[in-house]
Amino acid sequence: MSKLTDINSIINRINNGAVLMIGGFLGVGTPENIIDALVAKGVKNLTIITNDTSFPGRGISKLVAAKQIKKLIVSHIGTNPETGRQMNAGEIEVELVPQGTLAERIRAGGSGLGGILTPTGVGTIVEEGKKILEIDGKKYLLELPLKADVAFLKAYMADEEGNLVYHASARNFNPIMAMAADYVVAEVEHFHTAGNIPPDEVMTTGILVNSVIFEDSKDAMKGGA
Amino acid sequence: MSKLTDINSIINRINNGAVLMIGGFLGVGTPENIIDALVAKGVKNLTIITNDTSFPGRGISKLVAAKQIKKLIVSHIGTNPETGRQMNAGEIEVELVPQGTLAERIRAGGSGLGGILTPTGVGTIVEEGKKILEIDGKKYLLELPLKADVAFLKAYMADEEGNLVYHASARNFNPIMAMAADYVVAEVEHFHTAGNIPPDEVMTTGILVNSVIFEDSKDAMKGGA
Amino acid sequence: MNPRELIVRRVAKELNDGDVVNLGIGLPTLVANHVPKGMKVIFHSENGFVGLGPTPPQGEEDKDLVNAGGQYATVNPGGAFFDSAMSFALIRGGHVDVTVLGALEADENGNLANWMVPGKMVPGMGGAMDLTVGAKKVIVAMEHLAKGGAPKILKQCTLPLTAQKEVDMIITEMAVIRVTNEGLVLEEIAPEFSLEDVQKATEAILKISPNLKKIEVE
Amino acid sequence: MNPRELIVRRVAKELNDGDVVNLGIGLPTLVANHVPKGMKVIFHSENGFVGLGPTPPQGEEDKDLVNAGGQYATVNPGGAFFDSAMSFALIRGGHVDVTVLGALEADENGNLANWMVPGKMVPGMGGAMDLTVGAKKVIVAMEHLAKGGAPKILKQCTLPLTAQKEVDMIITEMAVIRVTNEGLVLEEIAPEFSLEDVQKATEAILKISPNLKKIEVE
Repeated sequence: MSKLTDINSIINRINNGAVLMIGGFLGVGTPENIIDALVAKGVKNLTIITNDTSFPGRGISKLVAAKQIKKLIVSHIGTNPETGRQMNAGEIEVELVPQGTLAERIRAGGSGLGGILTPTGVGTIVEEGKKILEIDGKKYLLELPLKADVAFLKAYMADEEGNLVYHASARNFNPIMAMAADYVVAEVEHFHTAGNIPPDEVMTTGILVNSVIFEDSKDAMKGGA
Repeated sequence: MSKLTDINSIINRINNGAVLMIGGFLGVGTPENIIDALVAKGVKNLTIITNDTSFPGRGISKLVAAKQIKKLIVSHIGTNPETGRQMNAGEIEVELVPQGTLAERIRAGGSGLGGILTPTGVGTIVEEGKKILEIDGKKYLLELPLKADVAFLKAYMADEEGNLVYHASARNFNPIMAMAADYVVAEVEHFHTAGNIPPDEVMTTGILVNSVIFEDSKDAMKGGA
Repeated sequence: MNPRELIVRRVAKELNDGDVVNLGIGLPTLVANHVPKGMKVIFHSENGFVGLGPTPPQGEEDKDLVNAGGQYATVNPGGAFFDSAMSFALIRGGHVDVTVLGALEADENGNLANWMVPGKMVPGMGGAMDLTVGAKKVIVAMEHLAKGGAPKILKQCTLPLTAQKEVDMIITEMAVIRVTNEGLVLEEIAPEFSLEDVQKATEAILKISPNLKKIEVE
Repeated sequence: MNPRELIVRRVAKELNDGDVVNLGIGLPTLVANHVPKGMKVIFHSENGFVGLGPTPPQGEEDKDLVNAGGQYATVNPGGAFFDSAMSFALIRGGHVDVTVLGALEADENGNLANWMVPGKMVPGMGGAMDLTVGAKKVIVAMEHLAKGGAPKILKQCTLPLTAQKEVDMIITEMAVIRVTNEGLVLEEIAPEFSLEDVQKATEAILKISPNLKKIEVE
């Protein structure tokens, strides 16, 4: 039974108020076709966990522009001025998280950890409201796990089992988000029958992936920088 | 400048009392030639962080048999009766760590984390002496990072830069130990010039690896089950 | 049918299509031979892969490919290898649907002991503590009585625990028992035993399910 | 030589053969063009690889391969891609030898502020906090004065910090300053400035190194 799925049946699952993780770094490794479908559906009050809000017209910024986001959990919004404008206007809540802490919190969510201790953010406003533990004379912040209802990934290639292979720097947050959501969807450029990806080369095991959306690479290229 | 190194120059670095991480699961993915050289040198009072003590005559069990180990940090010793005998006789100290906790402690050591919170071991003797934190009504143990002076890895293939590729279930603890030691040595079956491993296929980046020991696969096969 | 065969076949009936399953060393390993026809189950091997397949034919072993017991193994098409941190992230993170483990003792609170007998045998917990805490469903598969005839299903475990309140089911050659907040519920009983036989072989008090059935296996 | 060029060339002299180096966006990125001849430096890109190479020729871009600023990039032979958790494990775990970052402010305690101006500009910290805490050597590379002429090297940062007591060196077009437990030590000075010029442009009191030199670059 192949995990190849129609994009509409996936988007139908997403309701107002959903908590979504979306892969990508400045739009590279972001599932653009899925973003477009979310914009078309017009779901509102989303909480989005992602690294950044990309550049205007690309990736997460399309959801910002369409005012579909209630809360962002991100490390950086500087490349998309509209995000800053909405934040300053009180239209959108932004939780800024150091990028390495964001990655570890997502990984912890997917790994059943109750949290991790990181030195990042000690002595800065990032420590506000957080438990500080001292281990061997050094201070660490207790950072808590993140989970999502649905993770939307971008991969280079998938097989029927949902095994994924990423290409170049488009890997970024995708593999860890695959672990941290109740339902995981990957948009891919290439699709193979089961067993065509050698088990040593799989980057995300198909047991983590519920559905695969296949878009030909011309469409995916539209999202290029 | 290639990282290919002579095994003797590596073993010369190892002194009595060293803290070593050694890859492998029941001997699979363990650098047998390096173990043999450690036995030949006869360094004593080693602390060894590894998953298990393998089967008699193989992998870590050779260091146990030669009484070179002061302390073991492992998840399992049941497959090598001599380890249990030495433990019961007070000749060797054994810290038993749940396998997933062992993996996370090593990863934390290599990742600059001060510790991780795991539900594993709550309500068991594993929790003795550890801080227990309650997050959202669930109890977690605070487990602390592990680091080593030297990590000895087994990989399938390396290049001059020290990039590593593992094969099948011989991967196990090797990639995380590569992050957690001051000096990292990989014993490999195949060796390539730089750039012959595509950057998407590298499993451990060469920036983590100091030296590569090349043994032909016939020798490596001697360690087979 | 011999007792171990019955246990293994009954455990297999607990598997559902698409499940990711981790089988402990020994008796639980044999469950893999009885996956119901037409059903696809993916076996997770704690040493670092999913898609664990059957034992390879002699001469076709890969020295780098073993199961969690260190025996030569194969990987099925669609499988994937990963490192130990990922293997246990999958386990602890709830990505394994079912784990089947043997036990020295289990009790009416869902506790389980299977990794040491103080002063006698201390093999270590290996992956058992993570599996018991992390898997969505924990099945203890064991013979009902210890060698020597002592009960192993107790009011309270006497040996050091593997995990606290994590066991969902206990399957033996005598009975299928569900662990509930109100204690142990006897759901199924083997044809050759009476209710009295089972209770006598069990230290914990068994509640009898209103739907009590005979154990049936294929 | 224009001021930015001087800064970039002087920073490059801090690199050692075999170093793993992360360059921040903007001015620091240009350091890559001045790695001393015969020296091999491996550039780490926070978005998930080591072996960051030069900008690709037009028409040869790979849509999946960009640097931390989102610009098309290349990977050198011997490089490796990984996910964001590994990328920051490398950073936080001390596997990056040198990080070069720009700053809005730096101070005599080794503090650094470069990620927000409350009420005005809040781009976010991105990877800067992890890099500053994790890299073995932290170099702030920036113009000595803010636009408008206000000092940026202060007794105490006024903006929200990126990290506390982590800066090792500050390199500007006027000076090379080392951060020590006894405060800021002026190690090198640009030929066209006097000691007085530099101190006047710096709020923190500078100690003068007994080995004070002129900044020299290739």
